[in-house]
Amino acid sequence: MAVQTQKLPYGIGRISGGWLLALLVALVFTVFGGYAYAQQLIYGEVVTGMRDIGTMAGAPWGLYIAFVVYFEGVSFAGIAVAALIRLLDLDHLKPIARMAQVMTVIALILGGLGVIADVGKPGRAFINLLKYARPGSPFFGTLTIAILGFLFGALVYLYLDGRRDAALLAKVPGKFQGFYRWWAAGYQDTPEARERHERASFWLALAIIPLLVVAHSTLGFVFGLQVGRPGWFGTLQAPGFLAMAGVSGLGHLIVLAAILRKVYGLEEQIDIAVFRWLSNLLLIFTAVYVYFMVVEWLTSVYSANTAEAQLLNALLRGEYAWIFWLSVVSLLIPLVLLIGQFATGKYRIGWLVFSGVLVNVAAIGKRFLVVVPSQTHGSLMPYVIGSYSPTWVEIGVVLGLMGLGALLFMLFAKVFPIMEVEEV
Amino acid sequence: MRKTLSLSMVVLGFALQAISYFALAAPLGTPTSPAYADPRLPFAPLLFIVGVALVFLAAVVYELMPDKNAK
Amino acid sequence: MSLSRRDFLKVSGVTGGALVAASRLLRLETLTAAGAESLQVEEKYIPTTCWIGKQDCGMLARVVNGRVVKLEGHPANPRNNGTLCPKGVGQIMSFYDPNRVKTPLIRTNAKGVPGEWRKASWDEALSLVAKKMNAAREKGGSKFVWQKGRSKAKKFYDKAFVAASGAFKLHHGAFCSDAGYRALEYTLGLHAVLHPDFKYTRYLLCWGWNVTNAGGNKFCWLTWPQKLVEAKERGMKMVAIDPRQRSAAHFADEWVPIKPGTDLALALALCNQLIANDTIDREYLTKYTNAPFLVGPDGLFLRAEPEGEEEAGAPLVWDTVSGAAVPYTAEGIQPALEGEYTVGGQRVKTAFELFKAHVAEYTPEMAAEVCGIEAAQIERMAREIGENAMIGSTITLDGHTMPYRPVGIMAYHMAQQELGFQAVRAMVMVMMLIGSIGAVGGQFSDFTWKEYKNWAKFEHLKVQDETNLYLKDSKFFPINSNNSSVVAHVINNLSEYGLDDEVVPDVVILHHVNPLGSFPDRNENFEAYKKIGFVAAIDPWISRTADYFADVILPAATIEKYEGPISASDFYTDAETLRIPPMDPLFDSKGDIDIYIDLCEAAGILYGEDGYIAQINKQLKLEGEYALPLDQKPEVRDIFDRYARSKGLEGGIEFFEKNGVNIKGPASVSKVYPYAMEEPFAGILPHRFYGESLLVAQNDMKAAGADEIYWRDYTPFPTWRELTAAQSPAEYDLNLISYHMIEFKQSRTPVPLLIEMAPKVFVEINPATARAKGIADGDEVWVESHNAITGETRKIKAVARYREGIRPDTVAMPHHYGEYVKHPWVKGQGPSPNELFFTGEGYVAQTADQTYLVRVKVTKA
Amino acid sequence: MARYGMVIDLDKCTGCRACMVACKVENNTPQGHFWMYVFRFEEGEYPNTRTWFMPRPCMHCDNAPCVKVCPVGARYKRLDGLTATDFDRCIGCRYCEVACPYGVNYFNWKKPEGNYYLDWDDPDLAEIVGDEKVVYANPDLDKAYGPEKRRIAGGGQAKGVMEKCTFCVHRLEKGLQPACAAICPTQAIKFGDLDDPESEVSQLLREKPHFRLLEEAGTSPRVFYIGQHAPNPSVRQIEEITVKV
Repeated sequence: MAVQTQKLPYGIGRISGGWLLALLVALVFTVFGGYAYAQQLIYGEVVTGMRDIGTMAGAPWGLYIAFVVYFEGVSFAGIAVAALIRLLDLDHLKPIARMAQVMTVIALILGGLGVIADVGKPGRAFINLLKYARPGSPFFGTLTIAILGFLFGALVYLYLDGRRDAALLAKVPGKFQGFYRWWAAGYQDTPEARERHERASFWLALAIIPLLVVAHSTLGFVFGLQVGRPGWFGTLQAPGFLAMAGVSGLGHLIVLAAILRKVYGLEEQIDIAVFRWLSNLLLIFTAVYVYFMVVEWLTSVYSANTAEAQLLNALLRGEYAWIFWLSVVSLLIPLVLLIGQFATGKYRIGWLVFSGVLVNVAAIGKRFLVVVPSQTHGSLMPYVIGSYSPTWVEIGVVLGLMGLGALLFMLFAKVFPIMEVEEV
Repeated sequence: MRKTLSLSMVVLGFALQAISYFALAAPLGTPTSPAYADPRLPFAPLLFIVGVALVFLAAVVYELMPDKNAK
Repeated sequence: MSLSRRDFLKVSGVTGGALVAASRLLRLETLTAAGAESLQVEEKYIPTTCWIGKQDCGMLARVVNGRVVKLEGHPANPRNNGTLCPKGVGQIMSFYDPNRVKTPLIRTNAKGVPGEWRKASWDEALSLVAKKMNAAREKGGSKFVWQKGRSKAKKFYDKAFVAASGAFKLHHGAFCSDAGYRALEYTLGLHAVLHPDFKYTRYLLCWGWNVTNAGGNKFCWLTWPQKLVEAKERGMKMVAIDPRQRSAAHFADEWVPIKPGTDLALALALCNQLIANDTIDREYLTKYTNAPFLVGPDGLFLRAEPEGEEEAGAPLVWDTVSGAAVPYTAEGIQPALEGEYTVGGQRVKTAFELFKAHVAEYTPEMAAEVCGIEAAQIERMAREIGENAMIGSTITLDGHTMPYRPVGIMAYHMAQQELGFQAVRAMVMVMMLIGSIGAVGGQFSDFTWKEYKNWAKFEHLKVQDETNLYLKDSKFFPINSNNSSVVAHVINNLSEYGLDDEVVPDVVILHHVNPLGSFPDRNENFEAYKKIGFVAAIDPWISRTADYFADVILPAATIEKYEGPISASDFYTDAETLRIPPMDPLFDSKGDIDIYIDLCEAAGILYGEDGYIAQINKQLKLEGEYALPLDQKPEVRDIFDRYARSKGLEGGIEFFEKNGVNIKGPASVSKVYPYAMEEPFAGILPHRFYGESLLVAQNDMKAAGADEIYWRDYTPFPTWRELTAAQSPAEYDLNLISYHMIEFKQSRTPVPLLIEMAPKVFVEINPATARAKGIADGDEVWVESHNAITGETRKIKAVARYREGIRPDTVAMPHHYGEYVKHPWVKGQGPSPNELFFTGEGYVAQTADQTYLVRVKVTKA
Repeated sequence: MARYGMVIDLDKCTGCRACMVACKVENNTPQGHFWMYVFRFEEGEYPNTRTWFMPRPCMHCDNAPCVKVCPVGARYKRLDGLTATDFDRCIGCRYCEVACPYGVNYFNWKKPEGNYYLDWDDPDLAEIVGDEKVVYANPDLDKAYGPEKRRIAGGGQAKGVMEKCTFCVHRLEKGLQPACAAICPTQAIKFGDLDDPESEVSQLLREKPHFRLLEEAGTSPRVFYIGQHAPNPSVRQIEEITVKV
């Protein structure tokens, strides 16, 4: 029997100064985002930098859609890693499974909120999408499969995976005891129960992998099926989105794991082997993505299509060049570092975190470049070349979403173990 | 019983997805008339999501439902 | 007064078969079975006319619950056939514009700076204007000046006011095409400018004029493009002669990118080639012009001994029958067109023989050099003109057999150049050579052949010392277009013209005119207005001039008033219409006629034998039972009611309120074609091919001590000389011309719907020129102009826009930006080219017409 | 049933942009929205330059990318060939706009009532016209149209929804031509039933060579052009309009 005074693991329920400070920062960002969004609600999206294609020479999709795509990409890796751990029995990666799951749930929430931030009629959108959504529209996949379905699946996965921990924690008295009891839902840590969970999660993981491919492909289809926008129409969009999702998600997970390892002193549980695995996975995805990117380039370079050429010019030399080359460099440096670590067999967490941050910079940049230039520079009609730069409202909303993500993660970490508990 | 129920939930969930996607939502194909704008059954997209949810909930049912044999 | 659209169609269906075709044009045919469903709201269609443009297109105002919601084309009006231009549709905003002058305003701050105003009652404002006006009227002369911009509808109430008040009247025409009007008045006796007989023309020279989107020339512009498109479908060929491609260039088979201001040389080169190719209509020249007249060595006609009291005898021609010089009026003679003869011991030549010698130097090569085009292009044009003229052919219309010369010129604003008067004369001479004047398919100008008063006056040009503010009959400008910028120049330099302060106006009434906005040069006008005591403006908006100088602004209504009568003729159909108010004037504005009635009442000149009412009766020919009683203040609607009844229209004004337009039927052949008239050319003969009186005037000017700059262009035949602007230093390497955009042309109205489409002024520049100067498309540039006479320079900043369709040595700027300074949509539009142009010597034509050409340099800002 | 289409004769267009203004007044579209836009083009180098014009309404494509991507069926095809936008259902995702290669969609970025050119709240004007926000408001625009009874006419209907050319559906149902076709001074814009071989538009298409914009995109537009040629990269826009709201 557990002792009454025993502390809950991983700092649950204990509020430290650092945590408070971090929370406060996240809160400030979130509130600022809320304020920015309120401006948009009151005055309309005229407060954003987005404008109509054509005579307004603008881009009707901007930062919001770029970040929706980014957040969904990040969500990929979490559940993918969790599922792979279960499917391939990667036992020593288990310590990061929970945080991967939580990351997925939060990123999906942020992606969903990003869509709400983008649409002109957010209230009506909820009802009309549920009522009228057309399977013919690539948005159907984005909204139903990629966001709602996937979110539900991820929540179920997180829930079932956490039952054992909840049951253990429920034994410790405290203000969350009721919550843990609810979560545990009568879980008894018997071999049968473990066995049952093993089986359930195996099938769940098996089900989630194809869903994941479908979800991210549909996201790619949102762009890839549009004949009218040079730079979008193409078969590589769907697999490209999938690969980029892996890159950004794994990068995120690496950073997250490193932070938690540091904060909670989990050097033992999250050992270098975990990072080696993550590093090699990231290497594979980054390499695949770079390959796709080069293929896409070459195709555009050889294309005689003037709209494509104009677009490519804007990317390589024009007003988007700085984002483009920043992204390329942010991909190539990690690629070199990852290859180096793989070749030498020496894995440094510092370099890995650096790579994780860089690939996310690249991910954000590339998402932006997928969404925006095709609108401003990709007109097949002889309109004036457009321009787009986000306003403080859009940046504020995006920062608010990021703040909210951090906030949710920190709050979760204070009520539930961020790693699987061995024994209480 | 438990297995049957969760399996049937999976089947039902997928079936619901398929039916709502192909039969109850707005028709697929190149839209040429107002008929392509409206679902054949209102809130069919919600049914699709319910279908997705059912599949996942099957796992919850599978895990949480007490085993008759055990009692 | 109002009716639903269905009623309208019913009523107008009765009025004539013209509507069947017309309703097709409006496309009223039912498209769906659902068709004419009844309308739930109270909806009326009130016929009225456009107020923006020049030709007052017929409109139907859709009025819903008492509010005008749309202006559409009136289907039965032959001028616009149910269509409208962007200005016509967009002016709906003028009804509701809260930036209109809402009540009379009286100035509260000093003049010469942007105005501050207080609201006043009509009584207060009118009595103030009346008091100042009467004080100035007492002094006479040019102390009380009245000026109006584009007059809408018949000018009867303007003329009545000028007559009743004795105002000194200034024109706006010297900025428009008056040099062209003077040239035609002088040459053909018609107050008009050049247009073709579109129905039959096979070859059209669109000369410096935008036939599709420009204004002017009798119509605003809707009618011309409609006729152009029909003619193009018929197979008409069109040449655009213009330094810059305008929208008309789209319809042109050939573009002749002529150097600005050199049109005269091109015209004479065409004459040279027509003579060389022997494609000339000798019959017309011999029979109807003074080309066969014998000219002595002094340049004057040989004349018969005067009979009785006559000042001079009839000019002589060489009769080939009798082999002697006889008066051209003699019966049974066959005058020689060409040749040199001995008469009275001296060798004399026919005017035409002199012309041949005159144009001999204007070879295609010489003109190509001057005009900056290809000699081959000139040769080709001359050949095509000659071929298409089909000299000798006839056509029978409505029983009249007439010459068929299907070649014509359209020209209008290009007349406003330094050699404008003579350039237009030269162009007319091209048409005279092929006998196209008044021939079917040929050169037309007015709708009817009505002798203009200047025809007789120009036979003896007055060159005298006594003159007035606009230098009327002076040794400076014996032919004079009454240029108000020259007036400003004179006010600023009185002694140079032998005038004193006596002529400087005390009071000026500006009616829909904005000298500081629309006239060059702006500086000259600004300085002159500083010297004028009292300025009253009648305008719906605060113009630039009113803002800086008006003491009182009287708010005029826009469409919402009775005005007219308005010709609705399209040259081939006779019709008349009126402006009917589709709603009451918004705010405290009034219709123009109401304002004049009230002003005259306040000034005590409304009633009585010479009063305003009497003048209205006179101008509208309201006599007997139709005459307005002279002792009773008239209602404007009643004036038009009497007018309509006097024209025999049942129901009077109600006829127009119901139908909008009174279609009198097709214009008769004997009215349109001078060859079908009882007396050919309505007796305005012989056409002045040789300008003898110009030479006489030149001699008189020299004798009166005028400088060469004034008399040098008074030559019997148009003569090319280098332009004054070309004498600017070489660094001013570009010609600046200005032009009108369809969005603003004659709009005189700040309509945001139009400004939105063309928000900011710009400078069009050829990319090759721009690149050589390091100017990129969209760069800000300085445009600096130079006055070759005074050495003065001026500069403005604007955005450069690349344009392949402009000569590399020429830049162009659109007009009409920023004229209504107080309007929010006008802010930030940028400068006007009028700030760069100069007026006065070297920059006006010999007729005192304004030049829109100056040398500039363009540098990156 | 009639299946409407438009035939625009570029040989007749003078580039006057009357259609643009007529469209705006008829449909009460807010500032900066040009459901009908007229390109003014030039091509070639001096002196071999050509100037020409091309009106651009919505193409009302039969294979409309915008309809295909609309997630909620707010953008739909009517049986008479019109591509309509139900502003009551639109959620403002702007997917139709990014999918359309023609750039004909206009989103209400602002509250439309604050976006009508002038200060209609001016007290003197308000006294006269009441609280009307578009003082020339067309009463036909708020009605429901078609057998499906959906509100699809007019512009400036609500903040955050997409709008575009409707072929003046409210005029069609009264038996009138679209505002642009009715106003065109040279009658370059013809409108009618493409299924009726006797209609003016069908006859024109039989008689004259024609093209459609971005034919290669496979969108099957219902707007046909006669004369000139499809704009290609050598065509340069002059006097272009770029108004941002």
